[in-house]
Amino acid sequence: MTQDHHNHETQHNHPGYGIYFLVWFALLVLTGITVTVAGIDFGNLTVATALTVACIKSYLVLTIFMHLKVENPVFKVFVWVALFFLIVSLVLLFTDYSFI
Amino acid sequence: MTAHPTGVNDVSYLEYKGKHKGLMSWIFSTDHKRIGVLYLISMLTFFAVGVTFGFLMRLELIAPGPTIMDPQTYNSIFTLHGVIMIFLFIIPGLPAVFGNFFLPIMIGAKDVSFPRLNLLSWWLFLIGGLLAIVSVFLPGGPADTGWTFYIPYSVRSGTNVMPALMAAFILGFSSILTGLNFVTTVHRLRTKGMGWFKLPLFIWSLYSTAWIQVLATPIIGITLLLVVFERWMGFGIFDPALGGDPVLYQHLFWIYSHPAVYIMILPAMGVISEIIPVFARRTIFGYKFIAFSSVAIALLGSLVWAHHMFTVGMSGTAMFIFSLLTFIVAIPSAIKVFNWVATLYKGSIYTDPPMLYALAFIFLFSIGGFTGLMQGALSVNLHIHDTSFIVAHFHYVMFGGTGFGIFAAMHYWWPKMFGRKYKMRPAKVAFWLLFVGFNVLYFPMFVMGWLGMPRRYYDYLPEYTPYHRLSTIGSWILITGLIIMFYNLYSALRKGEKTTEENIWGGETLEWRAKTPPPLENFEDLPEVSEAPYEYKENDLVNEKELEEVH
Amino acid sequence: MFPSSTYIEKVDFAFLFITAISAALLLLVTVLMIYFVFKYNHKKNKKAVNIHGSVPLEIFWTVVPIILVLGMFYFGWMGYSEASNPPANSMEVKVTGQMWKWTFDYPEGFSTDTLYVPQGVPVKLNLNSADVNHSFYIPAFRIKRDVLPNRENFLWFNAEKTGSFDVACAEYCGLRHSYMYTKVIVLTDSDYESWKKQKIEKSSAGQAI
Amino acid sequence: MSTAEHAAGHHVHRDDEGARLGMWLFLFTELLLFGGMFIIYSVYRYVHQAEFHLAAKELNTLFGTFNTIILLTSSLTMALSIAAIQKDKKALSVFMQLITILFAAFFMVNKYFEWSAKIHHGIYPGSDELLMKSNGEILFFGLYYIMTGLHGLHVIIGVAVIAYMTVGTVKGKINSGSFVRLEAAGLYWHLVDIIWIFLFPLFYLIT
Repeated sequence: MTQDHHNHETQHNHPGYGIYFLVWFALLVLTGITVTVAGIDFGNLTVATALTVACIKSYLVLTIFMHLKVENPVFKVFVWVALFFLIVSLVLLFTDYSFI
Repeated sequence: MTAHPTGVNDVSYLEYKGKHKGLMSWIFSTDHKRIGVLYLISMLTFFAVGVTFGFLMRLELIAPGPTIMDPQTYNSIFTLHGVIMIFLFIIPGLPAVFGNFFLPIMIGAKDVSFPRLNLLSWWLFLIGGLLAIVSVFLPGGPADTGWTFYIPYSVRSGTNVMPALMAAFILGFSSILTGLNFVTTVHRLRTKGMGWFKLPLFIWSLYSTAWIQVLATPIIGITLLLVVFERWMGFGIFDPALGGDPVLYQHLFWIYSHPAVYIMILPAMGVISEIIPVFARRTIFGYKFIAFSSVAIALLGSLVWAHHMFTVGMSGTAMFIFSLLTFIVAIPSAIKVFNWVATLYKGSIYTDPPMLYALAFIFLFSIGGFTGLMQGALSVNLHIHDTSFIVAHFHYVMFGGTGFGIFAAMHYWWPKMFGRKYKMRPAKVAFWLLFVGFNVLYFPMFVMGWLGMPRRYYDYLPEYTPYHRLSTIGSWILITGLIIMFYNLYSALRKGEKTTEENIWGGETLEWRAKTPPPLENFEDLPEVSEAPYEYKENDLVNEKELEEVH
Repeated sequence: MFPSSTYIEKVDFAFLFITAISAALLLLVTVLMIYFVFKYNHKKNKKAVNIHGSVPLEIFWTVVPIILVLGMFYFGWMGYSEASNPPANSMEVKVTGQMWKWTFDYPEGFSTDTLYVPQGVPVKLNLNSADVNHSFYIPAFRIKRDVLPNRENFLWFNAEKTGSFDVACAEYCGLRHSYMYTKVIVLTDSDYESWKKQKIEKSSAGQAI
Repeated sequence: MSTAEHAAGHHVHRDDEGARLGMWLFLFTELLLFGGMFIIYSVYRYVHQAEFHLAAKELNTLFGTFNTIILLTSSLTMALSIAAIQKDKKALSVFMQLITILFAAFFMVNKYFEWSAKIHHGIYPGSDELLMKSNGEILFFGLYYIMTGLHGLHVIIGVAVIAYMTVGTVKGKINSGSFVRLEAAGLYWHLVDIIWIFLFPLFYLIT
């Protein structure tokens, strides 16, 4: 298998500088959106919006800054396994708190 | 590839001379085999301490009323017994000792992916273990909270809870590092031809275990850390006096600690899956089902934690879901048991010590599993929760299961690891003493528990006396067996018959193709694999004659 | 051995049901194991046969246990749903656990350290802890519920026989955990009424002084 | 991790993908460490909604927003430093790493002022002022201090790691042929960023 291969060059090409700036800009815009939205009272939707935006931001960081997009697919599976564990724990825990 | 230092593969890992000499050549070695041996020594030392505490507890309970110690001592001793046995013996027992030693060899690698990290995790293990021991001698006395550290008692207790918590935190870290090392190693370092379905089943179980170690341990890490902050700086997180919810602590504790139960049992199941085909001289029955059931156990095992909390007053929905999932998690274990028994069918069976331990494992683990089902049933649980029934149940799983699994592994791999043979007769005598003593010690606890004997009791009502007495007598038999077993293994190291035979038991997995004891890089040339493990062919049975001599 | 009540019967039935199935399966596994070890011992059976598995067999021993455990789940759940639904006409007593004793506050305003209840009347205990976690456990009634600070728990039972039964603390609570015993004393209706009267008189007399 | 094997004197072989895989697994443990606290946060927030809203008003959204921008920008510079080293632009890479450290320092200074303002007002764990507040508010501030505190600790560790990498880059140990350690440091830094992406709305924006 991969035992002895000398990958002095990582197998994939990292994206150039431009895409990083683009993502950075998007992240700033999204931050602006959450802060603005937080000022408006959406009731329960406020939290939902804030979390959705946070998820989008994380997705951008994970895929571009952290190179998940170009990594071996097994990395993506790993991330999903970890997230799955966390989310399932949270959901199951809430069966004790919110469905009484 | 750079040239090897000369002689790397001429001498065994035991004799290899690296940069350091003497003790240093061990405690600073990054060789996975030496690290495995370091873990073995430290784990067995802690085990001896844990056994002593257990023995003293049984002695105290031989009669009602105070016998040999005061209640405070008793409470500290059961706490330490739990902390030591769980964090320092059962959790590292198989992955860190035999996993470290054999995982790279069995997948045909020279070492794990991160050898230095591996050494670091042993150091953390040692530091954590010493911290737990040191807390005994600090003013204030050892922690008396039980190994579960339930809030609010763990915030109120005036004893040395902090060192115990820190010890558990550090040990958790050590466990995480081992886990991530193993996952990476299995993904990256399998030898040529070693596809996923050619992996030995021990590797499958270690792989599943490693995932739980990586994902679940941090949750208890942070939970214990929060308790540290509460004690130290008066943070309000779980403390009910500051508005916290003590039940939330229990949830977080068990989100880790239930999967941890599978960290403890899965590798033992893997060992059993190795031993049974070897000593039945035939291929394993249902390879894929056993492999997938390991993964299924790791997955489902993460979803059932709240069955430790059926009496805390959870919502009906939570009770329903967690009880149901608890019953479902029994299925993969049942599948394994059935496949093991089926593997005996039409074999050519040798009853050497490893096999005896493996068979005892199946029996004792089954009892542990079945009594687990009883607790999964909600109404029954409300009666037997927190009684000695539970104590009996988890000792059947953790000691009868994992403990016997560790003993099986020791008898199976000992000659390979050290190039010395142990004596068969004392090994078998020790086995029978252990088996009988174990049942005499723990079975009465089922009965007592059903009759209403709560656990963690320093004293008890007179009607439970006969059961307690019987149990204490059992502990003596058990300890006699342990002494004989360890003496036998120890004297094998000193004066046992030397052997360089590669395939001592006639196994088909890769560790039996390496020299005995293995050289630093395990193999001269990395082996190639072309078929599944445990494929016994008729012409492989030629060393039948040699085997006859061994047995 | 223990006072009969329908709840206790349900718990015991669920326990016996699981025990019976478990015992049968354990026996099956153990007997097969021992039989194989002797029958196919290497001395008698020199040559092993490689059998890689059988999918129908795997399905069989996956599906059958699933059905069995679902049965176990059902009986356990039935008992529990009874234990979690106290009748509306229950007599309520407030129970406070603290290191290391129990206090029972009656609706009539007096309190005791031993629980007295009338026979055949559903009793609902409202549980609360003044310090650390405890657990209120009456082995004879097959019932237990944790007593926690900052959280309201309850437990109910309907004692059908008179007598005196042990109450233990089942959640570890420190030094004298194993001595945190008290009793629940079940009296006939008339005995209970006279006991209650006496208690009320005493407590009002106490207040008068 | 190639030097690890050199030091050990045997098994000389390099596996960059394996090293990254190991790093990711380590990140999961970090993720779940914070995940455990997010779980606690969500339960308490669910139980004490009104009090959490009240308590969050005490936090300064401006500080939070400012710090978010700082951290996002430092993530950008970190990513750029890796891209630079791949293109063999050593000076640019070192510069970007230094900028990242600088931003991290800004973040911590900002955090310092924010915390001292709170402590100055008597709001810190165990303070009389805090103990007079409602249960939900005590829990909120307990979580606030622990979560942002632990995050701050991660920032400090990150700075140390990046500084170490900068030295390595200057010395040439990290170069266009071998930069997996810088990548690993980058992954760590981005994770610290992601955690902040969630901390920020949960503590500062729920007023």
